[in-house]
Amino acid sequence: MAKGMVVFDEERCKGCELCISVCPIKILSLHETNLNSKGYRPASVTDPQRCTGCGSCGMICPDGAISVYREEQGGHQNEE
Amino acid sequence: MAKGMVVFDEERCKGCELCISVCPIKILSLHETNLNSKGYRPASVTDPQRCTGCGSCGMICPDGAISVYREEQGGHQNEE
Amino acid sequence: MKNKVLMKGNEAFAEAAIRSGCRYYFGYPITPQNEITEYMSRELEKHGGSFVQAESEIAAINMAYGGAAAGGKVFISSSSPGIALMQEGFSFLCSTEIPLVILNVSRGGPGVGTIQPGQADYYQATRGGGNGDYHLFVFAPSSIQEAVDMMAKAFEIAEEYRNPVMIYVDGVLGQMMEPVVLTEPLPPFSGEEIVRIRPWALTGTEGKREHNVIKSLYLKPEELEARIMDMDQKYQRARKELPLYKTEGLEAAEVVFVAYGSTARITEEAVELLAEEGIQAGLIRPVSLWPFPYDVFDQIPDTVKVVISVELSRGQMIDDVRIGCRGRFPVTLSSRVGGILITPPEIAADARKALGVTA
Amino acid sequence: MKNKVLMKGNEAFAEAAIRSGCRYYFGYPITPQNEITEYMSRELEKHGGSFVQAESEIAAINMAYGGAAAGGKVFISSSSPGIALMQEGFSFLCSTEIPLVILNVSRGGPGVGTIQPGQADYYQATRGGGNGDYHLFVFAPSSIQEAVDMMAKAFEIAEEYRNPVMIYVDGVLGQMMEPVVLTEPLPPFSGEEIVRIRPWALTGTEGKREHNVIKSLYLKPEELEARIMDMDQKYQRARKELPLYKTEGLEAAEVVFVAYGSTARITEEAVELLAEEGIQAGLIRPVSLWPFPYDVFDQIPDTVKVVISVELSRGQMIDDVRIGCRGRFPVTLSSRVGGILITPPEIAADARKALGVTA
Amino acid sequence: MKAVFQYTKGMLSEETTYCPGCTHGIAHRLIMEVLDEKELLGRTIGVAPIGCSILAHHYMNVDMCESAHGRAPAIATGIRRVQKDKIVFTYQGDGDLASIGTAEIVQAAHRGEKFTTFFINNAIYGMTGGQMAPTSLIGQKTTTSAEGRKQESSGMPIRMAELIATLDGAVFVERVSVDSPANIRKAKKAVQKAIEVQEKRLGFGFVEILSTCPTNWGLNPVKSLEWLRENMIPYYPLGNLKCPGEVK
Amino acid sequence: MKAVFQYTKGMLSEETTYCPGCTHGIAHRLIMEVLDEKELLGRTIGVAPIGCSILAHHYMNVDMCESAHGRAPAIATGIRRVQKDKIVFTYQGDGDLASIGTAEIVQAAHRGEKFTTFFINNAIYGMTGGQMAPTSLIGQKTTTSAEGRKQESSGMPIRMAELIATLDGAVFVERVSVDSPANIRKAKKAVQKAIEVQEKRLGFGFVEILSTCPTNWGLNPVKSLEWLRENMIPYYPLGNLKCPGEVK
Amino acid sequence: MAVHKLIIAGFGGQGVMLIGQMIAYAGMLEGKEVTWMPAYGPEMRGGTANCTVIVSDKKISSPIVTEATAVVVMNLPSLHKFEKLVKPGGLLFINSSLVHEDTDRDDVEVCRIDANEIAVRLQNDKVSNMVILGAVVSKTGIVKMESIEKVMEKLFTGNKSKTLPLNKKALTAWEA
Amino acid sequence: MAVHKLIIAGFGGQGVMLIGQMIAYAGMLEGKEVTWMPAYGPEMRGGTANCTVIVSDKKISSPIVTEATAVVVMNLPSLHKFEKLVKPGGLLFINSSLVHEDTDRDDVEVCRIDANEIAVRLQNDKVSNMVILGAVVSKTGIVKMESIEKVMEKLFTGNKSKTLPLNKKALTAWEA
Ligand SMILES: Cc1ncc(C[n+]2csc(CCOP(=O)(O)OP(=O)(O)O)c2C)c(N)n1
Ligand SMILES: Cc1ncc(C[n+]2csc(CCOP(=O)(O)OP(=O)(O)O)c2C)c(N)n1
Ligand code: SF4
Ligand code: SF4
Ligand code: SF4
Ligand code: SF4
Ligand code: SF4
Ligand code: SF4
Ligand SMILES: [Mg+2]
Ligand SMILES: [Mg+2]
Repeated sequence: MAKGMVVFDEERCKGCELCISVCPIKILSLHETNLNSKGYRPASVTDPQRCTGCGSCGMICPDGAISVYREEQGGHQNEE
Repeated sequence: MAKGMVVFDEERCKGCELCISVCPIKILSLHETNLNSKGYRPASVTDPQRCTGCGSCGMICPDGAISVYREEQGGHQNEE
Repeated sequence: MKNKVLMKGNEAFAEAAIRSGCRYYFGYPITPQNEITEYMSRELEKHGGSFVQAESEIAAINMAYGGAAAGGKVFISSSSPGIALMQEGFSFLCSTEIPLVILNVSRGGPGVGTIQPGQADYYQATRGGGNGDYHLFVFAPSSIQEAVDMMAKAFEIAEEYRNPVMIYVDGVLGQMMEPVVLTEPLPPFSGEEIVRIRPWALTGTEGKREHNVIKSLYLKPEELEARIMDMDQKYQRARKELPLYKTEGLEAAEVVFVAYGSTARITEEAVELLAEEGIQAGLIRPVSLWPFPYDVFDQIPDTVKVVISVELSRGQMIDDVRIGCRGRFPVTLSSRVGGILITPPEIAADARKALGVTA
Repeated sequence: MKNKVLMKGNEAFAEAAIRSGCRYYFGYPITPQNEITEYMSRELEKHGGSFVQAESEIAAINMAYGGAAAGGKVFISSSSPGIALMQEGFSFLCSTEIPLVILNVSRGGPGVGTIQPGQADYYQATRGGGNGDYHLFVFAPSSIQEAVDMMAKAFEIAEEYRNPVMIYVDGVLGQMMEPVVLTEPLPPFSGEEIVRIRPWALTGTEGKREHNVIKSLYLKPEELEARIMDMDQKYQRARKELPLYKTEGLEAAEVVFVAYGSTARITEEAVELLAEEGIQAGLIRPVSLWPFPYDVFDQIPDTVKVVISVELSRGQMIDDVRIGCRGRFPVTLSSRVGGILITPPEIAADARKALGVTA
Repeated sequence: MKAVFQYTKGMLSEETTYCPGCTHGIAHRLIMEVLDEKELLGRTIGVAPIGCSILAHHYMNVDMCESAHGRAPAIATGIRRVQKDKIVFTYQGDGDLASIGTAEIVQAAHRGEKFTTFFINNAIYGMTGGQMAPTSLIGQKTTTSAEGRKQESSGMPIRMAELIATLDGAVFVERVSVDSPANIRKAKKAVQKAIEVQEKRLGFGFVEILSTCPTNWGLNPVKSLEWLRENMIPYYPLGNLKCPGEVK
Repeated sequence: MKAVFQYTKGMLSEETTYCPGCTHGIAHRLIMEVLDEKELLGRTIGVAPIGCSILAHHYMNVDMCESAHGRAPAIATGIRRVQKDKIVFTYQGDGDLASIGTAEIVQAAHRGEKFTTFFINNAIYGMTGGQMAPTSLIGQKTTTSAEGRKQESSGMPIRMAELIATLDGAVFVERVSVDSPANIRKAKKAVQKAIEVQEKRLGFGFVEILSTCPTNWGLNPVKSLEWLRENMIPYYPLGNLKCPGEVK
Repeated sequence: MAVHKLIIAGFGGQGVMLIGQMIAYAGMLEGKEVTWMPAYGPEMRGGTANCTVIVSDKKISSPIVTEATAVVVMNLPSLHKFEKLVKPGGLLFINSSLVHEDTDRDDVEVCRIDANEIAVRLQNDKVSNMVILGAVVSKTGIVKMESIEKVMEKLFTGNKSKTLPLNKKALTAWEA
Repeated sequence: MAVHKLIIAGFGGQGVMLIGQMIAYAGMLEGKEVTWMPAYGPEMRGGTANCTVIVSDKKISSPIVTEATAVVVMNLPSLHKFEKLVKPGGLLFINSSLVHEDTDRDDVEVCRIDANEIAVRLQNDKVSNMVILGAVVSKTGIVKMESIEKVMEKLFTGNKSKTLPLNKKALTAWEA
């Protein structure tokens, strides 16, 4: 099971790709086809299993479109 | 003969006593009785013979009331 | 007899502001109103208030805006060029509906002008230089007593209408001394009162209400228009409720003077001089300059041959006099400028000239 | 046919200023006039002139004051709140008699307001917020072509009268595009010309003349008064020489509209709409706002039942309309605000209402 | 699973009108996050002047005051005198703070006003469409410096944090950046400290936040972060310039 | 006999309206003397804003421009663009330059405007009757600080020379005093260098001149010089802060 | 018709301003009276943007349009805001790539164009506005197509000249 | 007389403002209507300064004085500027210590007082204004001398109270 999990609020996303650029394991990308109601292609996870829950994507999202969760036990804590 | 000479423009003088305070040999004072037309007691030399022509009084007078002259030859030059 | 004291206008104004509950003053030095700033710097802290010497009049009006937005009872004062720098601020204060009292102890202009009295800030006070549709409420007392009484009233009006009120006097009133009876001191707002009386004030939500926002920007034009129409309604109401004036001897007058502030007092003497010569002169003294008491001009009888605006300016109030007269009478100007006070004989002479009579 | 080009208003104004000989521009960004600042930043140096991005509108007007005092042909532009910050400067420019051209591309207010067009700076333009007796000369063109032609004229008037001239347009004219024929470029002043044409300018004595002083302060009240009276004479002359207006269909009109700038164009269509319904409407378009063309109102025939001031404000020019009408006609307002443009059908509806007819 | 990162309730739910990838959003959030964590939202009053962030009051869940361009520090001074026990901050852009508002910020720092200023330095006038700011870099192309800013006519970019730090009344001064998760974490620390300085009434606090303006820089959001890193940080060094002993 | 000291013809013959012993007169003279010696009087344009020296144009024999309070550096910027080959200076008081005119002086220095500012720091608002200035000393009694300036409410006095020196555009910055013949000579040297910097178009020059205000300090002129020496100089250290290599 | 009044609306970045300007320019080249007037909000991106173009044989007084001979909507909010301004019998152009809703108006001629998809077919996302432009010009006859091509030649110079053929091609792509 | 209108003029530092205020204060204590109005230039020192005092039984409208019942001149420029304002039959007080010129007026009562010399005789330079005050009050009867003394007692308190006897003495010194 994945250590981490990211949840996107697609309606808030503006497709800026900042989250994509900072994900250390490169599992984020803009949705290929979907458009949200503002006309943006929202970001999404391509490989949810590999998410470490490091929080970087949430940290850099300017639009509050990402929530990040992590397994309670174990794993090193990147977020302070 | 005096090494230096000071000439006061009494009408310009405001009796501030700055010249008096800086004369190194203390030969200046306000006139005892005279008043100029603005009502100030102007500064004057009490002992003209001793003036070295150092220029300090002229230098500090805020009202351009003093001209200072000095013998052409000899004497060290305080003014730069 | 109430306790009369002999006070310099400026100090009386400052004390009156404190007695009206003002606890915050932000000011920048400028003659001829420095006594106010100095008085406030000495007195306000004793009353638990604050004085800040601002870095400029722009800072002062914005500090005042902040202080009043946070619920404080704020008073500020300046003089003509200083008031010029506050124009953007006035536009903001009106558009965000912040109550506040402003005093202009005006001097002669334009430019640096003179520290001697002048009344050439009438346009500035009543038409302003800020952008957009807004109005200061402007009152022009003509004695220290009237100014002091008006101070209390000004704070009330500001509060009720949520609009800045300006008291506009000239250097004569600021610098002169007259006996004056000060008003009873009002207590200042307490913290709870602020929250109750000014629920819109920035006091922190304390988790108890939605956040308050003081703003003038509305992205949707329709919303902005609605806001401006609300303000307009308020101004329409003010036009009905606030006009204030004094008249004298309008009945059977041949000539009517219109004068405000200290000039009105001087004009009163001109009226007497003319009476001695058998010329019946009336006087309209607008006390509120905005809203201007246009209706009083309807009281001018048809016997009148000319209406004369007496101003320490080259004719500014005269616009409003013209509007008020609605073409019924010729309107002329009697004026001195440059910091020179007009005298009763000069005014009388101007009246004779306008009437075409010789002394 | 002269060479017509399709240009955005703001860029046409900037180019027109350069063609009128302007070589110095000092500006601070503000919408909706940024294209002017940007155009000048690109173009002026190519013409041997200078552009400075000022730190504020206050700095901009003072840089302009310095540049013009030193003999330069200076043009500046801003929009409503930015103009509010220039009020003290305007008072200085007038009192020191510095020629200069100022453009206000106005937006809706008050406060932050909106970047959409507005005409609520009429008071600001014609009555001002600076201190003292002074006047800007104010012109309100209603097409880009007229604005461009007026630019050259404005520089001439400023020079002749030694007084700042303001061109007052709204965001519509600044932002829209229309074909325009640009004027022939004038050469700028050379150094010698400055000394000849502006002998009062600060060019350095070069040991050849007494020192020049640009100032508004005169210590003796009598001197100051004399100065102000000189200025007053100039303003009286301007009141005779400069009023400018256009009229349409006043004869036999039932209703007369008064409108300036882009609103006048919109009103023209309302006149047509009403004509279709058999209502004869006239239009007075004041082109000079100060001096205001009061006399044209005497041309309004007695057939007229109501005069309507059409403004993108809650009624500012209406004061001058009232003065002009001298009580002969009721005066009402037709307006939209908040950045919304009034439409011909709305104006027509207001006219019907004022006339008491139903569509 | 435990929440590692969630949007702070210091921010209202309204979506911002900022351009995609504009880091104003990050700066907003950091401040609100810190206030929320310190349970200060109910006791805070913010001032946001004209600039892209004029709409900050749509997003920040604290009492807010709109300011004329450049005047926020004067307004905050007024608020502070009346609301003595509140947390007061200003949030200002570089056109606002480093140009038209120079006098107000310098004098508030000089007086040692007890509020905190967050200074969003994006090296450009964002809202008005990309004109040169006092902080624009040499060579940077803007709509009023089409050939790039030149030292000869416009001087060298102004380093506000350094300038403010010379004033005794400014007791906390730090420059941070929001270009990467690591720098965002550091930025948050600075915000925390600045607020602590105010809670302890130690003096004026100033946090300069290097930020992007993809739209007016003409770069996409990701490239903008790179540009900030490669061009701004070398000229505007990150780090603390002043911190009182009372705050660790 | 040879003239050792004579009133410079840079000064007009009109007597000043300054109070007895006010050192504005000395500062005026120094500047005009230097311009005269360099034969620049005919090529100089001065700007004097509101303050006691608003009447400087009555005394200084060069083209002069009156300025609104605080705005002289902006005016000088305008003049400089049009009169490119002239010498331009501003002469400003501390209320003027260090308070209301903060933005204008900081930004002129930031742009590196090629003119010279003479800053008369007398630690008070002279013309308006002795209110506290940003440069008033801690404990100094003024009409708006009856019990003496307090750091808590008004901050520490601002050191403008140091602040201006942090800006790259300001290439010459020096603080001098006119309290004694020796210091007056040093002051003149600084004025000379500052003008030379301008002649060579090297950047912005700033000379802060510590000056007295006997009237509003409530001291006689001689005691005022002492007060300046004993109180101002320790807080406002004299000396050069910046001088370009091109000027010896 | 002697007067054409056009409203073109969409969001920032769709190029609505440009095509409006091109029509105005073309009108001027044909010796007609023209005005172009934009409207946008204070946000740099994502706000709505629209412009008004009038092309007329006689002098134009008001540059605003309360009854349009044609309206072009490039996104949904624009449909809602502007469909009501088409005068009866007028034309309503809808970019059907982005606007899936239908109009309420049944008294106007509706012209749906899959502008974005057509543009993608032309291998350039960015010419969707030119596709629409072509449709508007041919259907309304507001100006001649040759005039638009002339304008294109004046606008797309230097670097941009290589996009000229594609842009010209886009003008007729809507018919296909 | 029901209305006294007084002008007191000199240069800054001579204390003309203070004696004007004292008369106004005294008038108020007597239940009269009073106004005091100053005028000065922008220079801190050495400019001319004057004030106007009106004491009246009835309400005072204008605080300015075009016809003075009495004028006091403390220096030469003031003589030139204000002698013409004394109304015929009025009083003109001249500080003859500083004003050596004579007045042109022959229709007024002139009262010359060697105020500075008298003050020096009283061993305090600074009371010359009080010497004049005494003269003005007794010659004009504008207020009662007791009222002036009462005012002095209210003004010279604390530190200044020790100067009270001297100041009181100065009030009558002009007669000697
Ligand atoms: C008095 C005044 N002048 C100018 C403007 C126009 N204006 C609005 S925001 C702004 C500056 C925006 O730049 P910045 O402060 O850097 O904020 P950003 O948008 O980059 O975040 C300007 C000049 C204004 N609103 N008011
Ligand atoms: C806009 C404006 N605000 C205030 C004033 C009043 N004022 C005149 S001079 C001055 C300051 C004088 O102090 P300073 O600059 O230190 O000069 P000093 O007289 O001490 O030489 C002030 C506040 C003014 N004239 N204009
Ligand atoms: S939490 Fe970390 S690993 Fe998971 S998607 Fe976000 S950045 Fe990538
Ligand atoms: S950072 Fe946020 S707004 Fe940007 S693409 Fe990722 S989720 Fe969307
Ligand atoms: S020149 Fe020197 S010695 Fe002579 S009087 Fe002056 S200060 Fe004294
Ligand atoms: S310094 Fe000058 S003004 Fe002062 S007393 Fe001496 S001569 Fe007179
Ligand atoms: S214009 Fe620049 S600063 Fe403003 S929201 Fe867009 S990206 Fe951000
Ligand atoms: S008030 Fe002070 S600064 Fe002004 S002239 Fe007098 S002593 Fe000099
Ligand atoms: Mg910015
Ligand atoms: Mg000073």
